[in-house]
Amino acid sequence: MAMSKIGEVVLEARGLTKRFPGVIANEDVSLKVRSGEIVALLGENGAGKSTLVKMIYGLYTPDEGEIFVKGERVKFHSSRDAIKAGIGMVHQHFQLVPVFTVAENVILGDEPRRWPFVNMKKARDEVARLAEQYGLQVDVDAKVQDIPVGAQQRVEILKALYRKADILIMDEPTAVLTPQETNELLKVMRGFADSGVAVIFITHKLREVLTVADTIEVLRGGKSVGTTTPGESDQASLAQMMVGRSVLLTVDRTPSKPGEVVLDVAGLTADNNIGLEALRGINLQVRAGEIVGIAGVEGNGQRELVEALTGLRPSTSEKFTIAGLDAAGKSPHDIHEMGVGHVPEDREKDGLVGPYSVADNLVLNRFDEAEFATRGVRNRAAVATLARGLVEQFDVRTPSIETTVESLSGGNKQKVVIARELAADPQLLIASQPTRGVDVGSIEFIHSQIVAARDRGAAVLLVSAELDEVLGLSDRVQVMYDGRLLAELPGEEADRDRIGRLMAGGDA
Amino acid sequence: SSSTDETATETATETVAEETAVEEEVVAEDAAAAVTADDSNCAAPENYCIGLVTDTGKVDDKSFNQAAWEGTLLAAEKLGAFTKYVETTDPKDYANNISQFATKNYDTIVTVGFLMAEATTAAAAEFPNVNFIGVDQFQGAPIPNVAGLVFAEDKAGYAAGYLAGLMTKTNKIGTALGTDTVPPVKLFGEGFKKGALDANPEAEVTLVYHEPNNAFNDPEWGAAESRKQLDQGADIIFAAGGNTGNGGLIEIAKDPGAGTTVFCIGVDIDQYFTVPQAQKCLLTSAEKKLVAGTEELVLLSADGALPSGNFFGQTGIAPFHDTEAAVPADVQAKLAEILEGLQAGTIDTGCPACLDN
Amino acid sequence: MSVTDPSKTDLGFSDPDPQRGGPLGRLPSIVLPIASVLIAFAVGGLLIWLQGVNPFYAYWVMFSTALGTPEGLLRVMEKSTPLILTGLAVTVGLRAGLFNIGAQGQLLAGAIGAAWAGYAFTMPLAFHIPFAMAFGMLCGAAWASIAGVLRAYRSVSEVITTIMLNSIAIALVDYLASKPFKEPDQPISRTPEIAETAALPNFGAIPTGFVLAILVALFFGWFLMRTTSGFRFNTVGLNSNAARYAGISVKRTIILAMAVSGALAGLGGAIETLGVTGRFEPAFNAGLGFDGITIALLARANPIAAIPAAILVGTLRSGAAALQFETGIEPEVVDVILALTLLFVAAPIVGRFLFRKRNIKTTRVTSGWGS
Amino acid sequence: MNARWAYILGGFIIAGIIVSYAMDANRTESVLSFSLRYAVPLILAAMVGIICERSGVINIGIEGQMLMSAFAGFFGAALTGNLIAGAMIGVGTGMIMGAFLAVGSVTWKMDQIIAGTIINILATGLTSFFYAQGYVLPGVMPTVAVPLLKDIPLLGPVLFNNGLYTYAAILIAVILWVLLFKTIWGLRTRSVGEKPSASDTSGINVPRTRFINVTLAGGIAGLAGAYLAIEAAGTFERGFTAGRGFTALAIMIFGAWNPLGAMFAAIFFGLTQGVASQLQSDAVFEIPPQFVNMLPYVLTIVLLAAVSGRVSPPAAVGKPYEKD
Ligand SMILES: Nc1ncnc2c1ncn2[C@@H]1O[C@H](COP(=O)(O)OP(=O)(O)OP(=O)(O)O)[C@@H](O)[C@H]1O
Ligand SMILES: Nc1ncnc2c1ncn2[C@@H]1O[C@H](COP(=O)(O)OP(=O)(O)OP(=O)(O)O)[C@@H](O)[C@H]1O
Ligand SMILES: [Mg+2]
Ligand SMILES: [Mg+2]
Repeated sequence: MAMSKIGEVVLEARGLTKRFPGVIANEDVSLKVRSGEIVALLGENGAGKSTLVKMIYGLYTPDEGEIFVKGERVKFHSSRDAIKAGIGMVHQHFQLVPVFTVAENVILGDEPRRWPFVNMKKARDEVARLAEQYGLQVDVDAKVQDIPVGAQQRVEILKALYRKADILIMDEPTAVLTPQETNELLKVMRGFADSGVAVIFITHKLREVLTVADTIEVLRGGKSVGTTTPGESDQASLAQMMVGRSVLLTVDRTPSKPGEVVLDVAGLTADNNIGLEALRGINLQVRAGEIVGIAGVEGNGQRELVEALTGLRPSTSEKFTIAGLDAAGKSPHDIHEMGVGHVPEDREKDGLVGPYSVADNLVLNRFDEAEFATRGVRNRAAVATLARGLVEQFDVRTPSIETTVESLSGGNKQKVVIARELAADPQLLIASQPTRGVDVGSIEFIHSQIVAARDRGAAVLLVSAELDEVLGLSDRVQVMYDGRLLAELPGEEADRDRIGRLMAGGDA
Repeated sequence: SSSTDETATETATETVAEETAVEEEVVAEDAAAAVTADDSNCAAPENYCIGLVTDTGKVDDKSFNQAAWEGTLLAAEKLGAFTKYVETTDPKDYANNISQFATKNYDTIVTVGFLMAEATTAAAAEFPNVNFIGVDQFQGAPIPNVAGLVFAEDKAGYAAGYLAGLMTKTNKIGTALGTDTVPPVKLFGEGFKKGALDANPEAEVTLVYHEPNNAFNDPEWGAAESRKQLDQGADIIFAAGGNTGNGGLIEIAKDPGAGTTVFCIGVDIDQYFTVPQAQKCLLTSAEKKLVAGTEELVLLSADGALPSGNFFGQTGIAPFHDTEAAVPADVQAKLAEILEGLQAGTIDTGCPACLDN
Repeated sequence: MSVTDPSKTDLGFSDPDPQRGGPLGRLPSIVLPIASVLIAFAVGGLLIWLQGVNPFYAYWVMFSTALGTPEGLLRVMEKSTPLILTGLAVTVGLRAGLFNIGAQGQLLAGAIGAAWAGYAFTMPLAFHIPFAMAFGMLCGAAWASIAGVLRAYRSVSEVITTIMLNSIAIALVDYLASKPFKEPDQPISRTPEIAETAALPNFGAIPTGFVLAILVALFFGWFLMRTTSGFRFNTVGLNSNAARYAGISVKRTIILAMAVSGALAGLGGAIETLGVTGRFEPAFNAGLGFDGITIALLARANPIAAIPAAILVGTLRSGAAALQFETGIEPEVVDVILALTLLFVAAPIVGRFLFRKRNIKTTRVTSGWGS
Repeated sequence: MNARWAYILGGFIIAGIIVSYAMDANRTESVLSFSLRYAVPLILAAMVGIICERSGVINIGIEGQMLMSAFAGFFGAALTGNLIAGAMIGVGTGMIMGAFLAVGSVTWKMDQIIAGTIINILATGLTSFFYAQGYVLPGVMPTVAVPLLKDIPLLGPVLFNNGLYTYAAILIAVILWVLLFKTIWGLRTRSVGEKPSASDTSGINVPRTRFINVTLAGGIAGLAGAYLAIEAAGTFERGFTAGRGFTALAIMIFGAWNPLGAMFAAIFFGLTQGVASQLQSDAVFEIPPQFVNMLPYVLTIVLLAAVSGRVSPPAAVGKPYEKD
């Protein structure tokens, strides 16, 4: 890319090592970033990417190694020091206060003041001006909890810009963005670099890396495994570097053989959390042996749809049957009993009980079934047997089935959820963002498992903001916009442009 | 924090709590040289030992536990006896606390509070050689080795109420009382009301009881309630209910009219000494002469003349102290007459029938 | 075993080194509380010494009278019984993410309920005891359920409602004992004595109630670890969102947990009435519910650990009277010792000192306002 | 509490007060004075809860903090012979108790409810153990009437003729509201209580913020204790805080963690107490006093059930902050 603008080395890490109880998260990792350069950090889940940048941002103290900023050796005691040194960071998990407004979030920690008061007017003006300048559209007075994730991501970036960062770290900023939003963000990022900012960019999406990065650093198991550039590499070679073996990047699947209608919904309506109509009459059918994908920008009712279908949210409908049985008004427990598996979009919050063992999480919704309990007493041996089998089958990387699930990496947590839902051999699988934040190796695996479930005759409803995922897996695709399902396209014919337009609310 | 010092015992005859400001002493043993040194050999005839078990609460509660202990100390000094106390923290320990003394061959055991009546009776049966004095414990069928020290609280209340009825200028008389589920409190309250109305049929007397939770240990409520009634025109308030009432007394004493136009009345013992902050407004206290009664019974017991059954202690009202000048002579005269009538039993206080409403 | 052992993971004692395996790895969970108790006693001893009394003598008096004589043992057992049960009541709530401050009110409800069932009916012993006990539990459960239902359906914090319900319960039982249930012809507010057929007998020298309380604690240890219902409690307590997604009815679980918690406190009250006091008398049950909070926290919400914790509290409270009798030290010293024990068990200081490790993970027992 | 409900309820109460004032001015004034007076320690204690919880720390030890400070304040005043010195000793003791909670919950990352419970037990034990009788306050704090304002009908005698503590309580509530919602300290404090990791990454020192706030809040608990001993009761007695620290927590929640909301909630609670005792003294109905006395508690539960479900505590409250 535009190599010409790249200047001096502004950030250098030498031989950084960081150990956590039982893991070496980083071992002798070195990194150089120049002004105007975008360095992409690649690596599997748990490779140590976040740890590396957290040390640079002063959140962790390295056990060994040194960090230099603009040629000077620095020792940060907190992020405050890093901010002072001109480093900004956009975090993998949003670091925003949900009940604060956008402006309040941006200025937090560096408030314009009219002592001792916060000069709120100045704050709002300043944030609005910044947003304008960098083309990051936000409503400064909206509460962060009320705005879509894409906008929250922009707030995160504004926070860093507001602090005048000339070294900007972005940890998986695109994980929750739609394709359009991602493209916008990549452009903004390029703009930063062109104006002299040094950018460290972490992502699992190889396409993005190849589009925007100047230099690519790959980590594996906490160690540097090499540096390359987009010119010298392609998706396959990068994936190989990360995982240490070759990875299938497209889903390998045969044409579907749809059977009986399993999920049959007509005229489904439901409200969102603040009482506004979120589903405006959904008509949807999913047959056994097919994958129906729902594409759409997040916040158009996907969450409510999935919750209504799984009994978690009250809804009204003209028709709502699962395998011919009436499912309207049933509890989540009843719906599960009807043979429905559900992969919730937020695995940490909704899908898992952190302090429970892997084994218990693997039976979280089946613990009281006859197989795992007799007259109300749990059969722990049966649970253990199942867990051992699933850990093996789904390649969950865990020290043991007794390990608490909160200590696993994101990808492995996701595998636990997928394993649990597929192990019950569901008639209908509802999978919401099944590969969010998961590395390429695990994505490959999860995708193959979903296809395998389809091939065993399960009806699959796939909801994803990841267009590649929807297109790659689905036999039929529907686009969700503003509480409605717009058009139905057979998987093969669906093309990105057309779907992109539909997602944005345009005509097909 | 027992309050047992030689100096205290000497002067405690009238001033129940004078000695309370004295340094704390760890062990509740009387240090006077004349008395038995310890309780290791209470069985010996020359060693006289007196034990006291408090009701839940402390021996320095400025109330009945303390008064009973003062009386015991006075008697012990006269007898050259050894004495100590145990404080009950859980009512279920009554029996055990009593038997700690009994098994050590104490000669007389004072148990304080009507809740301990049953435990006392049971212990009396188990230890027939020990004499028991049950303070505030009404005896149904007399037991040879138990004397119940009881008081007609309604009479003390009546007298105090009568005085209030004569003294009020606003014809409004208030009260801030502990909970009415404790009979002595109710007797004081109802007697007070009857007395006030008998003296002054025009008067308005309000009875306000604290909720049972923390009834005797909420001085802030006592203060706030008293203040409220003062604001509503009451000029004499009967604050009766342990620390709750004491809070009321202290609050009333803060009033600019305290001692001239506004008065307070204490309860149980002469609160001129137990709540010195209230001296300014304290007209009198509706007294049950616990100290004297306990002392007398302990002495009788040591004399081998324990009066089994009920022993009626004196009730009455405490001296006016600082407010003497504010009480006209005719009021004082009338009051003396009433006290005589009460003593003679010619005055109907409406109680104990009053307990039933 | 495979299934999460809650005492090991979320609610165990501070474990100085989670990586360390084998029998030594579990050692600290026993060593730590014992060390904590000892240090608390040492500090308490200082207090005693400052009052001019030999602390060794003081403790010897305390323990020899509490544990060294048959009557002392009996009293310790009697005192520990309601404490085990209120400790369990608070524990069960904590496990389901509820902070039940209302064990006191629930215990009172159970105590007066059992008293009424005990005196107002005549029936054979084989029925009367279970009936009175069950009725007491029901009263406790019903009283707690008010808080449970309000929490489940109206999102009212159970912390507030149980505080308020305590005050209401105290006033209510006071009314009942002084008016409708009052024993006639005597001045004290109390119910008549329960029928002989309702009185809990002793197992030789051991009170039936004590045995019962221990069995109940063991049962709840098993219940929370091994049963499906216990699993529901734990799941709702640890992550109510995930519980909902997994098909557990959170509302139902909350109400059930609160009712069970109340029933346990109610049982504590019932045993007090049927086994110790023989009637209901308002003053006789003071403070038991609040000690339950201390015990649950000392036991780190582990039902089985509630047994030794309650016995410790019971022993100290029981020995306090002898302490004062023999040495003049005031019984409040027990509160100081308890507070210090709790401090040393919960704070990482003792562990750090004992195991010379900096990274002691302190564990959380409670979950904020249960939301 | 839901704002609409608060307005409706407030409207009813004000209407009731006006009607009652028209019927009997003196009685209304005295009941309202009672309410305010009863509310003072509750307001102060609720502010302690609000500061701590807004910073992410549960303070269930307010009761113990008040008791300890009341003890120190009372004996401080009695021994120094100076009421102001006593109050300052009380506040200082409160801050020490606050620091204790801060060390436990912030530095040691202990379970916060355990840390608070320890304070409560310790305070009960120590103040009882070292209690001594026979000490008397050296005097009485003056009542300060605000010129002019005190002559407003109804409001004047109730609001503008009080002791210093009462003005302090109201002032602290108002100032705390401004501090929390308008100042830099407030913004940072709230962020620490809602999402400490966001504060941390914004360069705010989470443990330090929590430590300082919890310690300072202890000072307010100290003021509440000093008020109880030095002004309200004029004495110290064992356990005489009588559960007010717990009631204050309920009031804090009732007031939706908002200082002004909590102040009104406390006054409302005081009002129910005042009305309850007035019903008794007027003896208009033949209800057993126990039932009248239940009124404040029952009413609080009923009202919360009617209006709740809209407020939630600061998101991070109760959770020790660990960098992840
Ligand atoms: N605070 C912590 N305590 C203990 N272990 C940690 C901590 N943070 C990270 N680790 C471990 O360190 C390793 C590296 O984690 P890190 O978060 O850096 O991975 P990552 O490359 O960012 O992964 P992902 O792609 O999932 O974000 C993992 O094994 C992780 O479990
Ligand atoms: N809290 C709850 N949430 C959801 N479902 C529940 C809950 N409690 C019980 N159930 C379900 O209700 C049915 C009957 O309830 P019951 O209390 O008898 O269950 P149980 O006996 O504890 O469990 P099991 O059915 O495993 O023996 C069961 O199907 C059980 O799974
Ligand atoms: Mg990461
Ligand atoms: Mg069953």
